[in-house]
Amino acid sequence: MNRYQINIVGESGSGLLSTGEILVDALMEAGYFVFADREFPSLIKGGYSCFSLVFSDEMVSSYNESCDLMLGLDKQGMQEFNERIVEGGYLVHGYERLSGIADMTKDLLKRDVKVYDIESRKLAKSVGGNVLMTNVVLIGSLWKLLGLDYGLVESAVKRKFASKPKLLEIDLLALRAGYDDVKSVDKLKKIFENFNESNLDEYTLMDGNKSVALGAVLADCKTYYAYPMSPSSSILTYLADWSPQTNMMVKQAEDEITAVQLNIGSSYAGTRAMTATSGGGFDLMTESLSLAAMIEVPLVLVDVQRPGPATGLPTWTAQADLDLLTNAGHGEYSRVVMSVSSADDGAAVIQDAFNLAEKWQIPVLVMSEKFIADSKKLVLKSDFEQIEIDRNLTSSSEDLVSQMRYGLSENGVSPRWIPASNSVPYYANGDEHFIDGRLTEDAKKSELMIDKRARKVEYLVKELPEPELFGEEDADVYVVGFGSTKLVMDDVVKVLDKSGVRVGYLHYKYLYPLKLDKLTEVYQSGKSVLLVEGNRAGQFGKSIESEFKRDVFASRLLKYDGRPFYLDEVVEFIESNLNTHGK
Amino acid sequence: MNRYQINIVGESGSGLLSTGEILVDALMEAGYFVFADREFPSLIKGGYSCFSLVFSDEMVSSYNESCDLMLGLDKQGMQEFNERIVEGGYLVHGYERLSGIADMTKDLLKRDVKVYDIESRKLAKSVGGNVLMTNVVLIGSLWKLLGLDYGLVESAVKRKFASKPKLLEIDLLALRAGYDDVKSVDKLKKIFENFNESNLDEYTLMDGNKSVALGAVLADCKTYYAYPMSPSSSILTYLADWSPQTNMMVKQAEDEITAVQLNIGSSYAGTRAMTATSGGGFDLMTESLSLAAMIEVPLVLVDVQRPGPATGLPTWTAQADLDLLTNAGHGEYSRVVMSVSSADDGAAVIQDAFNLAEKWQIPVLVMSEKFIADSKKLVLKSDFEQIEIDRNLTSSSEDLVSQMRYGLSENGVSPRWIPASNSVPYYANGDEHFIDGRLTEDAKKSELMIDKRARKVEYLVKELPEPELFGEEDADVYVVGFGSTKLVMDDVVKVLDKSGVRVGYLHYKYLYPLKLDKLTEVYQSGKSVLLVEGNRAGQFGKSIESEFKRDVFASRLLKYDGRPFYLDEVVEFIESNLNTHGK
Amino acid sequence: MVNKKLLSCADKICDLGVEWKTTWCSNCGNYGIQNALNRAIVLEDLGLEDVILCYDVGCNGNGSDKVDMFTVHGLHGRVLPLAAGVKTANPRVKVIASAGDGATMSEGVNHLVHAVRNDYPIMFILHNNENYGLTTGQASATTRKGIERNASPYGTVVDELNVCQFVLSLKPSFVARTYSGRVEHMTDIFRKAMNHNGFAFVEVMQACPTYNKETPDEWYEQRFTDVIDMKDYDCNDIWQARKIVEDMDIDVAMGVLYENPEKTDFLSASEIEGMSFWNRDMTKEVGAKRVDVSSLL
Amino acid sequence: MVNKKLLSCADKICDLGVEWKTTWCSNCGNYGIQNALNRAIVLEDLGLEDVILCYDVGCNGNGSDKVDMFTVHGLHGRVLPLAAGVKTANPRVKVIASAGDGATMSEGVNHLVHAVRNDYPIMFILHNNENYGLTTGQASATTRKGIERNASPYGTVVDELNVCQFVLSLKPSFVARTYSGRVEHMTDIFRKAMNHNGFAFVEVMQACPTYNKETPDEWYEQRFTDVIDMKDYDCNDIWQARKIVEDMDIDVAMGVLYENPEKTDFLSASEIEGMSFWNRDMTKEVGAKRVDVSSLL
Ligand SMILES: Cc1ncc(C[n+]2csc(CCOP(=O)(O)OP(=O)(O)O)c2C)c(N)n1
Ligand SMILES: Cc1ncc(C[n+]2csc(CCOP(=O)(O)OP(=O)(O)O)c2C)c(N)n1
Ligand code: SF4
Ligand code: SF4
Ligand SMILES: [Mg+2]
Ligand SMILES: [Mg+2]
Repeated sequence: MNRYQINIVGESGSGLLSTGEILVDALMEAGYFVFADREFPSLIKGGYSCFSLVFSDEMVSSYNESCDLMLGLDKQGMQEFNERIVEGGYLVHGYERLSGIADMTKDLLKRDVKVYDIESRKLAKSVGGNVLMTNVVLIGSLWKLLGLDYGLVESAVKRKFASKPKLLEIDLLALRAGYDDVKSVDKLKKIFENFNESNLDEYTLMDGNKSVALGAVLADCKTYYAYPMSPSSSILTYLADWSPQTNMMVKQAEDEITAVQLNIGSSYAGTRAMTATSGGGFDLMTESLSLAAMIEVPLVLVDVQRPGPATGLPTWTAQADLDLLTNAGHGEYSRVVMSVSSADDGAAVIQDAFNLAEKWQIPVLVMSEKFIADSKKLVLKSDFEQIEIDRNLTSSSEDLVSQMRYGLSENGVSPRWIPASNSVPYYANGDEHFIDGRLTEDAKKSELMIDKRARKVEYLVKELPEPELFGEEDADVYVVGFGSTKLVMDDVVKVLDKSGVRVGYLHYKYLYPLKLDKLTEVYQSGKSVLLVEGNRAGQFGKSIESEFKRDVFASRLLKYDGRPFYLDEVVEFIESNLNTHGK
Repeated sequence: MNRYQINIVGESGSGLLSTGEILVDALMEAGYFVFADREFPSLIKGGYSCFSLVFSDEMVSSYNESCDLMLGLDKQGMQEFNERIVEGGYLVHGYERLSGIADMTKDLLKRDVKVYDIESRKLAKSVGGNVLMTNVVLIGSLWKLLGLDYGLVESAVKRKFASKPKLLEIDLLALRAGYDDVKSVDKLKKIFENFNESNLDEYTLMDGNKSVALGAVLADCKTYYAYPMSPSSSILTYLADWSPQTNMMVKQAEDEITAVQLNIGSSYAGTRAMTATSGGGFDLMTESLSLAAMIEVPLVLVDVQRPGPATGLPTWTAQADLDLLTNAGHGEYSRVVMSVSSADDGAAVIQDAFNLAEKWQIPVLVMSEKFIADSKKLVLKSDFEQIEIDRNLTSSSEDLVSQMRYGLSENGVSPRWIPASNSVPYYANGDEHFIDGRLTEDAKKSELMIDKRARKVEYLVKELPEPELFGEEDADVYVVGFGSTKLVMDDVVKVLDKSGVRVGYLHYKYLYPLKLDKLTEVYQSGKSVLLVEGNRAGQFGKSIESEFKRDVFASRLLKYDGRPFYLDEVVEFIESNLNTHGK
Repeated sequence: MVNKKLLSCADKICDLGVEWKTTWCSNCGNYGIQNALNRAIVLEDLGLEDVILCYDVGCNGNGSDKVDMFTVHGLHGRVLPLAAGVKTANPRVKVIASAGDGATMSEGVNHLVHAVRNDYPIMFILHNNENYGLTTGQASATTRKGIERNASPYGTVVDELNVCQFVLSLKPSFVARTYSGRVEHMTDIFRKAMNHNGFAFVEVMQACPTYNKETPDEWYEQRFTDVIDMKDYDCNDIWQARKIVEDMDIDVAMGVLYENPEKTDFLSASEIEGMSFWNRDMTKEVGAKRVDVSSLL
Repeated sequence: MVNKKLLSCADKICDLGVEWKTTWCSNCGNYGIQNALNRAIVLEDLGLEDVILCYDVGCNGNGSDKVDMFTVHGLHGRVLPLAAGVKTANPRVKVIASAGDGATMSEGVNHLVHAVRNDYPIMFILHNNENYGLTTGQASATTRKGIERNASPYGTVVDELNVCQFVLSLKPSFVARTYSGRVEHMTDIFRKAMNHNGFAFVEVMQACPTYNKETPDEWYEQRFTDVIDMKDYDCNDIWQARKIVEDMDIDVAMGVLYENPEKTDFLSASEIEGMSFWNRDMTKEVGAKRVDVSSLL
């Protein structure tokens, strides 16, 4: 797997994002697979950001903390991040004053990092541009260093600034000036000689929140109610922007409780509704979760995780809400907890969630993560097709009596019909009730109803698929994980394969209830089974071991510093844990 | 253990409660231990209530669904509940019209139930009383049947109506009329011949919410903030009523989030604060729980449980919020979950909770139950003494620097000083922060702080006592439980002892984190270990088995119909599960 | 889907409870309100397929299963967004929400603020009995200052809120008041509210003989001042409304106190490219045609 | 208690961050507000032991660790009850709470209602930048109708709230308005608010050059109308206040708009048998003397 990582660094708000986007666009045009993510502080401006971009001639979905090449947009960014350049790597920057960076430069030389300082200000001015255009100059210079076709980056810049034709003209001059300014680039060019280009027509670049938003559209979800909260907010933005095409009711509610109540109201009334938030917002929705379970109304909630507690690290990533989602909301009843793994499956997971929620008339809680939400990868367009919709509604009113609505059944599910769609009324009652929804305080009746609602998950689990094994079926070592762990593991499998280590990655999409057959098989293979999980307690590992009633994992890689799993750290973890099982 | 159970039944609001209270008072005066509880619907008036009262010549703390004698205050109540009279038992009622109860009477005769119908209306009128006084007539008749000293019930009635001297006069006449109306009572009288009287001066009758409220006073809690919610509301009522004596700030907040935020504000500022609620209200507080953990402010919350989900059964009981309390509130941090077991230990548990919360600067969540909250038992007055207060505050400002407030320490606890009490400021910051509270987004610093907060519980668990074993140390069978399970188990141990079965009851006061040494010992004895728990999933049992990583319980008695554990069902459960372990 | 066997076994275990009894205290104002609401529904010729009733938790909410209609009984304080969600999904149906003063002015007052602001086209009945009935009579935000209640044994210490003044500060489209002692007046106001195309706010001063001894029906009867009888009263003039609602002690104004015909209701305001949500029935749209997202990729 | 070894090791791992930098966008109105608040505190001669600053979550809240004071930075929307809790425990200290319009008028509007009603003796600064700054510029309840924002790409569709009108409907004791363009005016208003013995509500119209292009400082500068300059303005007259705050477009009234000297603040109102909470310091009372509950058993 040929891969190359560029980190673009600078102060937040310094044009870092558009610089990164232009490069990503141009590299895709060049026929490379790309993966990009951005680290940024919870501030509107100020603080330092780092845009990481990996390109490869295979599908790529992870990155490292360290990069092969760093593009420094300003002094502060470079100073903050320059230690991330690998030995023998490159630094391209436009801080022509060079004052105060002597120490840094010395350090870099020691680590054999080659530094290109571009007179970006001067070059920008020379073509009639201003300070804001130094980034474009730097893109030009970088492109030259990469030794790729100028036309590709030129058209990427054109696409980016198409809406500002006047500026575009100067931008193009600045690009050229940067490009022309770099002369000898042989060494860097060589790196890419064995990178193959691919036809990427079947792919598109996508972040996880967009994938989730598309899932809502594909599920024919008619109403979206949410309150802004990082890192879930862009789902609201996407859906609001699209409303003229989708005719979706997209409503920014006044708070999270309102959002989930609007959702439950619309779902009860008979349409599909979705709401996304993050951990703290989810806390506020938990009483309502319990209501949905009680009146057996389908409820789809998305929790895009960030590190807690409290406000925590709003713009960083985590996988730490699992225990919360599994246990929150008072009372005992059925639910499903699922996780998106990347932009690849976001749309499918959401559609699945809607079908499960309607089929079983339960809350389905979908986890995502800041890392999934914001990172961009190439996805197959064909993965964004509508999956068959299963509403499990009773439409004919013949033979219907009110006592059927919450009637007792083997699997806990009773017929649901749209209120006011016929003349057979029922009570959707948040108080304990019996089969037509009328209040009961009777011991036996109450027990029957609690059983009914709790029983669903016992039947539902039988219909869920086992977790999927990626990589090698007959592996030397197995890794178990969920969510974005899949992103890094997809690359890990390939990388370790090259060093002759066959890795099997068992990916859990359904986190509650748990399917254990495949894992049992894997465990019984006698090979090491490892856990890679983004929280401190190893929540998922614990819930597996608690079901298994034995130790399962030979070792755990737990990370909870707000950063995603880096490729190299997972590779290293696995290498140092080969054959630790039963030996 | 000699015990006798009387059920008083009637429509809610029919004077049932005061009838019960008079009888309880009189029986205590007679020197009997009593236990009383009331089943009632979530309505202000209407619906049927049943007041169960057990008296005994030993400490008693449980009852059965069925009773030895029923006092029927009206037709409806009798019809609803008459099946609860044991074979050979008694029904005393004042429904003199007798119309429409022929079927019932026939049925009762079949079961050898002796019926006394008292012409209560007529008798009441005969002394110048009205319909409302029929209950007093019935009390008189019942008292005669019990064959107890008239003076005892007379003075109980006097105490009850002391504030209404005019009515009292007629009430006393009515009482006498009822008493005199009953002639032959030999059979019933015999039952009590071997009941010994005790001197109860050291005892007082108390319900669990009062005990919890007293705990707050004894802990020198200065502020109580709460929002009314059954079955927690009477804590608010008690504390508000007492405020002239206690000088406590007792504030009914506008909602649960406000209550917990006021609490956190006052606790942060440096005083002690408490808040009680029930499951759904607790859900709403969970985001704030996470804040308290983040800024390391002590937080004491009480959850008086009732069955969910949603509004559920507001006036019934449950032990089903354990998983919720253990996992609610986003983020990973330390907490303690404890449970009150009865009015006996409510005050002590609350004081303990405050000391733990302040010592470790964490949330301490205290569970109670509707059954504990409302049932009345005799408690030792001496159990209501102040326990030493441990605030763990740093008072001297010498050598203090801001960076100490959240400084890293072995056990995760840092010095806490009262804000604005000196000139060494710090930031109590809900965003991730470093040691002086200033925001950080650094990976290493964030990890250190998450570790610091999560580590507390790992140290704290070492200081907690093992669960206490009640009953027989060297038993034939062991039962594990928490909360009100202790109430019934106290009686079960005595009852089974009589049949030669030695029962050991391992009572967990601390439910999270778990202490397992004593349980291991019990488990290794080779005797049956049984679980008695008031929820469907067996939450506590699961959490024990998940820590143990093996099956522990030979059998489980799980109840989740809103009713407390009845004495006879637990006895039967244990009898049918003797020696099931390892065989 | 329903297991007939289990259904019939349940049948045996316990009666199906098709009969019900009302469970309010005698002389509770909720009887009158329920009566008036039923009358209004009948008089407006609305049937089972035309109405969804949404209830909060409180004494009033205990009526949710005592009426032959489709009803939903949500959480304490949350009925307004629940009802707005129902209406949005199915605008064809009249949505009528009810809640107590505890729910409306305390636990869920944020929802009242934004329901008025959004002008959700639903009717809302506030049962204002000036206390928390169902939890045994604690003070609410409308309990007049100084009155003793459960948990305020020495009298409440802060000012009560003036509900109508509050709503009038939020640019409402319809504000009315009535009281539980006059079924006819309530019926009339409810009918007007049902026909209002926006958020129809109706405050009913409700008798609670069990806990509110201070302002029973007779108290309001004595102070009842119908604005319809006031010659110069212009219910489109917000300043007149603001002035008149200030008095909650001497002449308590009743009737439709304010109406703003200019306000655009939420469903109209949310139209997408000229297509109003009023013409949609989103309960039927799900899965009705295949969704193509290629233009969004 | 602090492990010196770990402390110093942390010291090495990462600098202690004693230096800080402000993190607002350039020309953000928060700079001016912070400046004015600092000045007011200094001019009132208040030191470290006299003030506790309470912050909500939002751009403004990001200032919580950029000031040399005791501060607490709570949850989004929840600063008011948090601050009231602080004040109750320690009445000696001035408690100053700050929050954005998103926090105040949406997520936590219930708290505003009841903070006014209870008249908690704290000062409150509402940073009204007419959008959700920190979450990248979504509309708030004060974003004027029709304006485009993140997640309202075709313009908001419902009426904005008039904050002061809202507060005035709640029987407030102190209502003031200023804007972030005039540090002196803000300083002056803040000082008045600090000296008010009750809930001192101050709305600051705050510039947010990044997301709010519609009403920058200049916009308010042009419309600035100080009530102090109006001859007949009586700030004890609620009706004048209600009238004047209605205009948010042409002449935007600033200054102390309303004051009610009759209102009793929460701590005074809560006195127990004549003993005011103002004379208490509950932070010191805990454990100060042995509690005897025998009379309560
Ligand atoms: C989250 C939550 N908090 C508290 C309660 C308890 N509760 C039930 S009804 C009610 C208030 C009743 O007052 P109101 O809304 O005025 O209705 P009323 O009974 O007076 O008609 C409360 C506090 C609850 N069910 N849920
Ligand atoms: C419970 C919860 N919901 C949502 C958020 C996300 N959030 C942070 S600040 C904010 C609103 C910011 O708007 P405002 O209060 O006006 O402050 P500003 O940033 O404009 O100063 C939101 C929605 C959160 N932190 N917590
Ligand atoms: S308590 Fe009051 S509101 Fe509730 S049912 Fe009784 S009279 Fe009606
Ligand atoms: S987004 Fe607006 S409010 Fe936030 S810091 Fe920038 S200018 Fe200030
Ligand atoms: Mg009420
Ligand atoms: Mg704002």
